[in-house]
Amino acid sequence: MAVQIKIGDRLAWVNLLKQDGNLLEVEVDGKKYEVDLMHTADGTFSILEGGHSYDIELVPDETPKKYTAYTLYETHNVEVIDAEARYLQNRNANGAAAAESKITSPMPGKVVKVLVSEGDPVQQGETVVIISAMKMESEYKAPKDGVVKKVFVKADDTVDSNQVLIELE
Amino acid sequence: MAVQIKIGDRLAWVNLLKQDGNLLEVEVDGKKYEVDLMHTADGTFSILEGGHSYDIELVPDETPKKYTAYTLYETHNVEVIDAEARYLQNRNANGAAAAESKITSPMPGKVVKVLVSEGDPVQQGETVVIISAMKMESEYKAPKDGVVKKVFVKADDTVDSNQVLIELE
Amino acid sequence: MNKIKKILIANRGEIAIRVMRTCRELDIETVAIYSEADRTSLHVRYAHEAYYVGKAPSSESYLNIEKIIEIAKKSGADAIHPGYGFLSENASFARRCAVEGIIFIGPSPEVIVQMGDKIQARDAMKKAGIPVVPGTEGEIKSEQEALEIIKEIGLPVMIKASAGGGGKGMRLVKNEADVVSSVRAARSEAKAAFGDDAVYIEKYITSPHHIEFQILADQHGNTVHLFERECSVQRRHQKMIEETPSPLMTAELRNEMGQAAVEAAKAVNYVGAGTIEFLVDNDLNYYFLEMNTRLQVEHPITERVTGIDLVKQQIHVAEGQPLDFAQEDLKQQGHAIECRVYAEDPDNNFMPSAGKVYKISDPLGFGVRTDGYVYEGYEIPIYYDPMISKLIVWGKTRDEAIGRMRRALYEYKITGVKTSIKMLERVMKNENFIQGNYDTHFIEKNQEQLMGKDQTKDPEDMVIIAAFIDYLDKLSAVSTNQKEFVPAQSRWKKIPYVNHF
Amino acid sequence: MNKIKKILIANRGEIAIRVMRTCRELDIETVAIYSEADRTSLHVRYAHEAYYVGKAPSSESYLNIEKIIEIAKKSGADAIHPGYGFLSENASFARRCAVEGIIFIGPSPEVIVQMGDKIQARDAMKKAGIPVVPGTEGEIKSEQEALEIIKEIGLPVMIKASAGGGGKGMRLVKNEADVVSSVRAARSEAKAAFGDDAVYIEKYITSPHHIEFQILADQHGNTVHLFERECSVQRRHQKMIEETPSPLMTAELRNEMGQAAVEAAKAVNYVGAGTIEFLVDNDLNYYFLEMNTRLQVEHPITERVTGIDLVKQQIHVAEGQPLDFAQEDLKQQGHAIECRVYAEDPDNNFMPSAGKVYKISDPLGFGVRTDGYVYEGYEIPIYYDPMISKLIVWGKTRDEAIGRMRRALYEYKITGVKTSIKMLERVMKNENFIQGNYDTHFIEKNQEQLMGKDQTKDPEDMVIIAAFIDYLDKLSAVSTNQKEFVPAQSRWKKIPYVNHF
Repeated sequence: MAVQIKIGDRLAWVNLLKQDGNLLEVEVDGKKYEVDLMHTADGTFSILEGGHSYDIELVPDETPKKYTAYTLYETHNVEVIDAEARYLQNRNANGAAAAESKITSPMPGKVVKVLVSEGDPVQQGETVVIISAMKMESEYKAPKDGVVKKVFVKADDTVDSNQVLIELE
Repeated sequence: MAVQIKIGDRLAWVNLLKQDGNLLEVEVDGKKYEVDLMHTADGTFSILEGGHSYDIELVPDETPKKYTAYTLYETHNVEVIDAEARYLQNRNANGAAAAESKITSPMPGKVVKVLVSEGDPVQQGETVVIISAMKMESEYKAPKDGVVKKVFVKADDTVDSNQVLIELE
Repeated sequence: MNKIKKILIANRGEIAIRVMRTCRELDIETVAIYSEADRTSLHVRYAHEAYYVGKAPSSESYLNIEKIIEIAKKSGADAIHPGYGFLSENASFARRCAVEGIIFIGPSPEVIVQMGDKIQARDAMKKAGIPVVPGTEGEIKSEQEALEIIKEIGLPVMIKASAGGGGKGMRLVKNEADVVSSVRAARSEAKAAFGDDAVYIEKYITSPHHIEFQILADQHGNTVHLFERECSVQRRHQKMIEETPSPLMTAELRNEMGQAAVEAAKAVNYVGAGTIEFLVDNDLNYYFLEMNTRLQVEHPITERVTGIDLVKQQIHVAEGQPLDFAQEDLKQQGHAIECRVYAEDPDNNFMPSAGKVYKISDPLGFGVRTDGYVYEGYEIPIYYDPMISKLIVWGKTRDEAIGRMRRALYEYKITGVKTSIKMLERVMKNENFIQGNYDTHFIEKNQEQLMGKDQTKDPEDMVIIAAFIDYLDKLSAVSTNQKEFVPAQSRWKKIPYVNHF
Repeated sequence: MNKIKKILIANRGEIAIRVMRTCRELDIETVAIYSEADRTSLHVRYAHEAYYVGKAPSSESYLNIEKIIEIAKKSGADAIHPGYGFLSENASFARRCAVEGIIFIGPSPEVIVQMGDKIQARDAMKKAGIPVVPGTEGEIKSEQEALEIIKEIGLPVMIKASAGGGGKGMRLVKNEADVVSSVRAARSEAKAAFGDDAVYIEKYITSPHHIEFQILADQHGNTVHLFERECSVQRRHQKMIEETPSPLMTAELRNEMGQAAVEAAKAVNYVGAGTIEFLVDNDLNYYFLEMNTRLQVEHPITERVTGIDLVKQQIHVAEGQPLDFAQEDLKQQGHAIECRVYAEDPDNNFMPSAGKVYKISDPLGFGVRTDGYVYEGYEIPIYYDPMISKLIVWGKTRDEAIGRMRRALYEYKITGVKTSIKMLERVMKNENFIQGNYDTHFIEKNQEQLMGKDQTKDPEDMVIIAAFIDYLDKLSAVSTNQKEFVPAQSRWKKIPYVNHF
């Protein structure tokens, strides 16, 4: 699963290629790293890469997916930009996107609430379902006016990325 | 809501009489205290009582409702005995003889040697297993005469505290 | 002689804990006071007793003389230690303590008044034969007087508030055209900050060094100095780094200035610990600047090179004990440096950075001392000083001390808030600092290196990987379908065995 | 002369970090090695580089000479620092380093062999004119020989393993009837522990003091001593508390023993840091006991009173630099005490207590140093030494140092595992210790006070209240019906305002 990570002004693609317990093969902007990574739940990371020992502290921001990272002497602002973030970004950019009739989840999460039932008329921009991922709730809105044809999920369901949640007529 | 709390050999009744935020009125064995109590989720307590400042660290045990409490220089074993705990205690009391036939490790360590096999007759005081922890070896002995019913560990096993090692018949 | 059994510490933060430490060593009970913002501050938890003193703003708590006296009497404290700041140089407070029969650990109210007023202090020093910076004999009465004085002593000059301190009510004047407006500005700033608009004029020393002498005097007429502290690394007239010995100092000058400091203290019948601040120019001329009638923030470097616990001496002097050492018993052993760690953003004009401390790793080992008060999870209040701690190192030589400070700064990690640690580290790598070649303009003069981006190759890709794994970890906590990644199970990722390449 | 640029530290725990600290101060890169149990140990996180060395048992990791040499070559380390324990006194390892062209930071393999064998060491010392404890000239061949020797020197005697250390293979014999069985027992224990059953017999000194001298020798024939360390507070032949100066010492005896220590080092052409251990009886007779050809656990107290960084000196000597000070430049300034903090239960026969560290508060402030390695959440491995850290304090006088140690022990909180902190605190309050009146039997002789229940009135009811509130807090988290109690919302109970009585 590849995501983009913003660090300072740089935007990097990162991808997990292989995992064997604490041994990871990770690609950052096309460069492969074999790292031995151990970490605590509260953000202390010990990474060994090519023999070098890195001690990194991640402090979560109020906003999910954002961190302040402390290394040897440096402080970095870090943000994970995943499918959901891009989806939300695009949606914000284009208003309600194209005349899509299917509402899908861009990333795995848990359904908090479904606000419509089959047969309900909806207006463009009306919130139809709320999904929670990583402590953050996102509202998914109708991309166009229409009628709800089918509801595929209910509250407390776990959803995968690209799973269809609701279909409009 | 009153519960009993065991501290060392003492068993005390404690009851919350009043709460106003961090200001509490608490009764311990009939003695009323007005305390200004602040604490963290992970067990650091600052209590002001009659002007005196008490700094107490509570460390939860593996077993729920049990703590090790650290004060100025002292360490206390503390246990909350509520309705549920009393129920379990009564049930265990009936099976007290059975408990005596189990040999358990009081602390984490590594099994050096198991000296008996299932079906072996043993005499009270006979060493049945040797555990090593931090460069020191301890011998665990049979609490009574009997026959080995079951051996739960073998040499080189890592054991936890309170893990059953051997059961006698 | 009056053995002190219980001391109320009328302060908060690191200095409250510093004082309590020595009290514990002397088996003296300690009484803390705390404002609404400080209920969970470490000084409350460290003390034997603790009492609420008022609302968060210091005017309603740590400056509330009546309430503090009331607590002292209620708790049965024999003595009050004022620390630094707050009421430490407040003569009314010292007087109230005397009236109530409580020992004020500091000099007499009269000396506090005399040395607290810069014009009176300057007068006293001139009479004692201590050199002072050329300037007005007292408060200036008019802008016209200012112009005349300046013609006499020459530009540049410094206009200073008579009641001042901490850089407030100060104006540097380089051109005659600016004299009138600068006097007005200084007056109004002084009025706002201290309620007193009296200002005076001093010759401005180019390339000045701020060097101070620690003195200690008992109630029996014995006065000694404990050598100098070099405090020239300052930002916005606030000290940032101090060291002793001063790289500028010679043995002769040390002897001369030390004697001048002792004379200065004797001239006002000083009792207790105090500090005489001097300006020293590049030609090693020195001028009396002011006297601080209390413990200084930077006292630990003097403690380290002399071995004398200054708080213990303050208490002994307050008890009426004579000093148990003479001038010739005192020696400077090795070299000590102090770095002040502030919750501030050095890349953003030293803007204070309040907030919650996430994690702390204190530097430890040989020759390292920290005096601090914040702990993990502590929310730094917005009401008080942004100083988090002081990091003091000692080395046999100045070079060893600088190397040790670099190592200690590497170990020192405070996350959750911005701190000056990175900036301090850059000073320790600055060539001019390493050469001992600096004055009070050090930060401006070395701005480029001190404020610039570090050239260290930083493991940016490793930070990206760490953030990525944390993200996957949290993701798998909400989604059970996440099969690609096995998350950490415990504090340290617990898997049946640890793998190795 | 060979400037060292990268050092592999063939050790773990506090001493690995201790060595790395000095390396950082000298701008030397550090290479850590770690066993399977130590992936998240602090020395791995502190080093510049870290490599896996083998399974958890030390025989497969920290004692694995081949693997360590391989890592040193792979990482390009110029030198290896062995710390103490593990391979620090292993002559084969020192020899392998020399063969591979890696500097071993320690003496030559020949000296390690010679001083590692107690019989050879004793011979060398006798030849150099250093007094030794009366006893056999070498290994005893038979139980009959033992009986004869004992008739000559008189009972009590001590039977000791020739290859011994750490109290293993030692037997005290008070009655002639026990001689034969004790020799056998010592032999079999020595065989098991060291693979060598050679034993010898020494006169047993009643009321012995264990006093050792630190020495330092360069490659150019300069040898100095850095005064004594008093190490008589021991439990089960393991040191617990050390101090310098020794309360037993006189200036004359210090001078005499110091010179003997220097002579002893010179007699074997010693190079590097080493320690000569002596037994001193109540009449101030002293006898050579053994030489440790490495850094000692208790080296920090010597560093504190002399100001000399011993690891830095070890590195400089290994580089071929001459010592930059002579005997007359060295002085003992003030008094230093070290307490060893073990993960053990002093109330239960010092049983080791492994487990996970919950929280740590390090003592800080003037005159306090800790050298440790565990951190919050760290699981102390069951495979290695139970020492968590060393707490070192300094005071101008012995009294001040004891007061400071008490204060530091008050501040030192390590929860989650049992530690010796409480026991150490009792020693600091023990009248005999305070008087400086103790020998190696101190713990047995003062058992009652040291093991007894404390008389301090402890806030038991407050502990009950704390547990009660934690219980209510957790209860309300699982049960929404719990209306009586409003639980804490954040780290510190966050309510709109803090209430005060």
